[in-house]
Amino acid sequence: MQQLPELEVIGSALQDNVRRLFKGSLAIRQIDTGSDNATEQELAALTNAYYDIERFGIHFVPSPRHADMLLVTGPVTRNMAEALKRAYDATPHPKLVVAVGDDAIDGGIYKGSYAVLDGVSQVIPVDYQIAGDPPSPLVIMQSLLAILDGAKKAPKQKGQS
Amino acid sequence: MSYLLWIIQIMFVPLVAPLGVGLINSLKARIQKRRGASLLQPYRNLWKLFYKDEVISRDASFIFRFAPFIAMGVTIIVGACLPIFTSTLSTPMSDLLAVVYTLALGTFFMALAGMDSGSAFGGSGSSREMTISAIVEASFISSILTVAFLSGTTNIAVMSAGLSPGSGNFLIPIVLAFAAFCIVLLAETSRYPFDNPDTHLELTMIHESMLLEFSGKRLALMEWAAANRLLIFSILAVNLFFPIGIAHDQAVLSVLLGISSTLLKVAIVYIVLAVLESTIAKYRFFRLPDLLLVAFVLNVVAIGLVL
Amino acid sequence: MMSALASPTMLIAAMALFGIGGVGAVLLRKSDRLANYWSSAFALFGSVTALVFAVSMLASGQTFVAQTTSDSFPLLSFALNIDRLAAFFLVTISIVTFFCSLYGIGYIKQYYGRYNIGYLGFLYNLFIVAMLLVVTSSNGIFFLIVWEIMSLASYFLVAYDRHDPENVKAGFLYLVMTHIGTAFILLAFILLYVHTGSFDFTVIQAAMPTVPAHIKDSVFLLALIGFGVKAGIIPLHIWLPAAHPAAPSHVSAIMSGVMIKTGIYMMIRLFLDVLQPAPLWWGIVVLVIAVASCVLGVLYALTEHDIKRLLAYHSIENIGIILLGVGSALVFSALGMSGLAVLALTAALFHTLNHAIFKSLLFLSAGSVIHATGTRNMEKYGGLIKLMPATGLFFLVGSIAISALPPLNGFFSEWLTFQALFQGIAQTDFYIKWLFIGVTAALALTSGLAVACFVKAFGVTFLARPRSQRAEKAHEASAVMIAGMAGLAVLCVAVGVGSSWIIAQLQTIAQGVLSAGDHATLVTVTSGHILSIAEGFATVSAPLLSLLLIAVPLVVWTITRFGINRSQRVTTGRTWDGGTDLTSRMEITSTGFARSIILIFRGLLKPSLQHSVEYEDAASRLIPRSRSVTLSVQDVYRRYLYRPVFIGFIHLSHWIKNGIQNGNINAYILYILVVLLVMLGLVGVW
Amino acid sequence: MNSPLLVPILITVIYLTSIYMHLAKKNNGVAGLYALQSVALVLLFVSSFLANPTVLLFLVIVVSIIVKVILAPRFFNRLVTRHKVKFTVSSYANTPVTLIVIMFITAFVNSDVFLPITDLSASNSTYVALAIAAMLVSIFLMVNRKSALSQIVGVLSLENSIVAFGIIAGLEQSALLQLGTLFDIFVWMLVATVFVSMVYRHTGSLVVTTMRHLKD
Repeated sequence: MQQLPELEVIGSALQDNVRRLFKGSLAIRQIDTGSDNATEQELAALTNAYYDIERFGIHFVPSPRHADMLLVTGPVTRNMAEALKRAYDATPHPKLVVAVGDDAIDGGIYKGSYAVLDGVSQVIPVDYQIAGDPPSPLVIMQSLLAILDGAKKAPKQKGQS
Repeated sequence: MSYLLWIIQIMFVPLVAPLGVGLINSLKARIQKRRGASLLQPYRNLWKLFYKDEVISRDASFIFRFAPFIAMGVTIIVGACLPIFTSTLSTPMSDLLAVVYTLALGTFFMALAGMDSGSAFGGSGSSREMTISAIVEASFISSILTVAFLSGTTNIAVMSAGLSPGSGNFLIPIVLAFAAFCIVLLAETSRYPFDNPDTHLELTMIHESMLLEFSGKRLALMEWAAANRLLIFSILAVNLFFPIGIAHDQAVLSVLLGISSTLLKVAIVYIVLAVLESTIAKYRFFRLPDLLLVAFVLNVVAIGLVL
Repeated sequence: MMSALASPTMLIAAMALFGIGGVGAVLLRKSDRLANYWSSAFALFGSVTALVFAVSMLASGQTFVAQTTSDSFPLLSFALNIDRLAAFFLVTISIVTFFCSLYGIGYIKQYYGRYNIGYLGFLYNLFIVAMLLVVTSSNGIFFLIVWEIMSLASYFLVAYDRHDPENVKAGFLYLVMTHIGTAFILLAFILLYVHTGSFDFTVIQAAMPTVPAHIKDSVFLLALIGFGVKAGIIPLHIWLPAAHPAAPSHVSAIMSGVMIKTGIYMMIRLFLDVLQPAPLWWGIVVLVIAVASCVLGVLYALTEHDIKRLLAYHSIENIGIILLGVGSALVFSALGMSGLAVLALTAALFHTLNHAIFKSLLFLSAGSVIHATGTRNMEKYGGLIKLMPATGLFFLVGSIAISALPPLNGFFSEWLTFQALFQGIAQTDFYIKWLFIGVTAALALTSGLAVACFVKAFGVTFLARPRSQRAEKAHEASAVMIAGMAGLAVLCVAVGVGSSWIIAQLQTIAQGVLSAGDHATLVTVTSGHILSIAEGFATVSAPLLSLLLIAVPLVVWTITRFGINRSQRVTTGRTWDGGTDLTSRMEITSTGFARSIILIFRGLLKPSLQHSVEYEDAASRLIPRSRSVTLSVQDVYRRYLYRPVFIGFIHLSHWIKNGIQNGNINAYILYILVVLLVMLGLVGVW
Repeated sequence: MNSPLLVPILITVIYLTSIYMHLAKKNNGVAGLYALQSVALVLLFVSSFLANPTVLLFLVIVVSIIVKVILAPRFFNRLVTRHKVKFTVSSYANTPVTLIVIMFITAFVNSDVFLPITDLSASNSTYVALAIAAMLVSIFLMVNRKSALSQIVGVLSLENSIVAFGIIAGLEQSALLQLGTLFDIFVWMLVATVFVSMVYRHTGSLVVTTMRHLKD
């Protein structure tokens, strides 16, 4: 219960940013490009009763077409590279790409393996990164806050680059 | 006054519908011991989607491009025909069959749009949606028909005027038909136990899997239309079968009473829906016809008792 | 002016034009092009002339009777009686033949050099003339002659594409079934002749009070079977899904659009006009058959993946819907509710007109698709709307109309049928009321399934990506073909918007048929073209409905496009495929689409699902080479009705060959003895 | 019809002979019975002649005696001896069943059903019925017997019964017609001889079931 105030503080700041940048609604499509599922567990924890990220206006969606933000996990296996590229293309602007976890940033413990492409940025332009192996839900939320703070300019232009 | 009423009548469904979705989601979150998103979250979602770009499949045709407008337009038309707060605003559009088939027109284009992009999900979603809506139509028509016979008109806008609320003879057929209509409501609006509106698994989706290809404004319209649909069916459920509080004249006070009673009754429906969705499991697809058969039998008995 | 147009000269002129077209086509058969243009052009002129004649007949409200009797053959007379009902059917036929002939000009080109075009033109014109005469004849013998000409001409047209053995088989089935029907009709007329002494409809009608009830009942059953075969009611329908697809598409359109309606016409003529008053059970029988036809027809349509067979099954369904009206009219008139009878008959007539329009539109557009892709198998279509947008649009219009969705014509006739049934529930007593409740539910189920079926038909054919190489190379239909389809599509919209006016006209016709006066007016058209049934029990306004359904989506579009976020950019990309390449095999197929409905109704359809896997390594069965799933539907009628009859016939003939005709003189003499005894006995009884 | 006792006796004889033809075990016996039947028929003619003597009728009587009483039975006996088919009189139904069927036919003919026919001669309707019964029994002989010879006899017996029926029912039959019939029988016998001989040569038997092989 120690963290609760912190969570609330981060959350309400996050909510403000979501309001400002995404009109109060941030839709996230999570893409697993060959992850070991550790990061997925942490992301899934975001929606549980404790973190309840939904109350801040953030929700997960079933299709990249509906998404504002792609959360990519995993080191991008060769088989998933094309899928990731297509998911990126399928997401309408404005969109943000966030690589979650060390694997996604540069391959992590899989770095250099012949089976992976060492990080999301090798395939699609990554806007932000969230480090950790895996990052805890609170870390993810903090990072999201930082990301949205950083993306003060209209994300649309960023996406259009 | 009449113009004002008409404006309320037309705007009511599209404006209130997202709130209803917010209410259900919020209640469900509460039941899951979460706080959940705010009641206004659906409005924010829609607003954001309107300001997003769109990606449309290169395989899709004009059907895909126009289906959202038709789906939305249909719910606006039907919404304006409902007995929302008064039984005095009648149009020739409010005919029972016209309403049912106009809604079916929306489903028709939505299902076509689902198939249009050639995605495997969209196609199977269309197939399931059409299966359910095909076999639910008989129950839909006949449950409202029960009330139509009681009130002597098939015009749903003025139907409640013909019902005398106090008479007990009508109670049993009305309750039976209402029970049947509730099943129809769940089926037509893709709620539990027919469909899971929150699912992210394509294989279990019915309605949502048709929407997977939509983005931006068109997605907003489709989701809005789905919310409208839910509200339309809820209003039908409460104001046809239990028209308590509905205004039979255009006096300010009775209109206000009508609006507030409708809001209250619809809220009850939404609360029940939320509880239902939190407590029961989705049915296996091929068990659904049994449920619809139950609705159908209830209707037949109800009509039989009316006359 | 009007009376000049309504004169019989016009009808004779129309017949003559068809005749010139037919004979000229034969004379010009050496040149495919000339024969085609000649026969189609004269068919067009003939249709226009017949249309003008019939419309002016309707407008002037007169009845035209012509009769030629010869002394040597007193029974055989060329007898025409064109009252409003006949004129209405003339209108329906000539509208459809007009657009089909127009379409035919382009469609026939694919037969150049392969078949004799002159022969086609001759049969085509003959077929139309025979149909026109069928609905105008008023003498049993003359009727049977033109009926037979119609059947034979259509048989030859069904078997026209004779290089495909399937078509020849279909033609044979059609020939057999239609002649079984004709035999029953013949029996019915003979029975009437025996008891009334005439084949003339008016004489028969006048003599009706003297005919005993059991004879009337027998005539009813015989005529129901006989005309039911032509109309395609279940279970006499089996020729229809085989024959309609086999014919050239513009002929399929005429067969499905209007030829099967001649059966309906004769049912209306006999049951509601000539044989009146009718007992209650006639109507109940017709209603039961109608329910079976419409529900099973649409279910079988759902199982089809041959586009023309699908449409043919929908004809069965729609015949069922029309017969719902006819059956209700019979029930109401037997109960003495003439107003309701008029309402029900009006619904039946309106649906007849509408079905003629949208079904021929659908057959014509299906014809363009087949022309462009070379196959009738819907699983090989896909994505055609981008390659043939006009055809796709017309098929969409037809689909909306046949699914009874507003604001097109199909909705309004189904609406009217529903109203007749609603009134049946409201105003009849206990048992009949329950019947009507069941019938209403059946109609609602039918229309729901029809929507699903046309989502399937349109979606699988025109949407998504092409599923075969032929479909990728499909091309738009030629200009005349598009013109033919466009005309019918416009009619779908126009008849829908103007439905209140048309219904009012049809009500007059129905009143004439049922000899009901103006007091029996249940449908009223109030100001603003609002249709009102039974003093406001149900009201609908076709123009308003059409206007709203077009305007509101447009307003929504305008607001979302220009009102909000005007700077939005729309890009096209690939379909979201989850990373795997989408092949055409991942799209939903026709079979897959209907699978769940088929399984829900498995008790009725008796589907058989077969999985078969072929393995690369037969021993260990680890690596499959191919997997296939076959979902087929048993033909219940062939299996449980026709096959036993057929086997019975074979046994009978075996028995005749080996048992009766056994070469034993004793046996032959025994037959003589038995017959002698029976005959003597009969002499004694009489 | 001047002798009230004679006609009943004669018609009974005709009827009984047609029954006995069913029971006879030898072909010669059948031929003999036919001869007896023909005698009875001739006597019927005679009684008719006494009542109404005409030259033609006399001629009929003479020719009848020649053809029916003498020629036909002899011809039969010759056929039987030539083809050695003395005992080939097997029948489909056994004797009791045969008798039951005959009984049924007789009862049927005597029932109300036949009233309109038997009323042709109201005074002796019983005898008319008996003549009809004889006709039907003769046809049944053809049905029941397997041998082709019995069928020939059956036809002849049938012809006898019809003539008897005509006389008793008082139907005017021209004597010329009678002569024609007799001539017909004569020709028929000749043809039958050739036919039976040919069949016999082919199949070695006169049992009609074996003629099935002749079917195409």
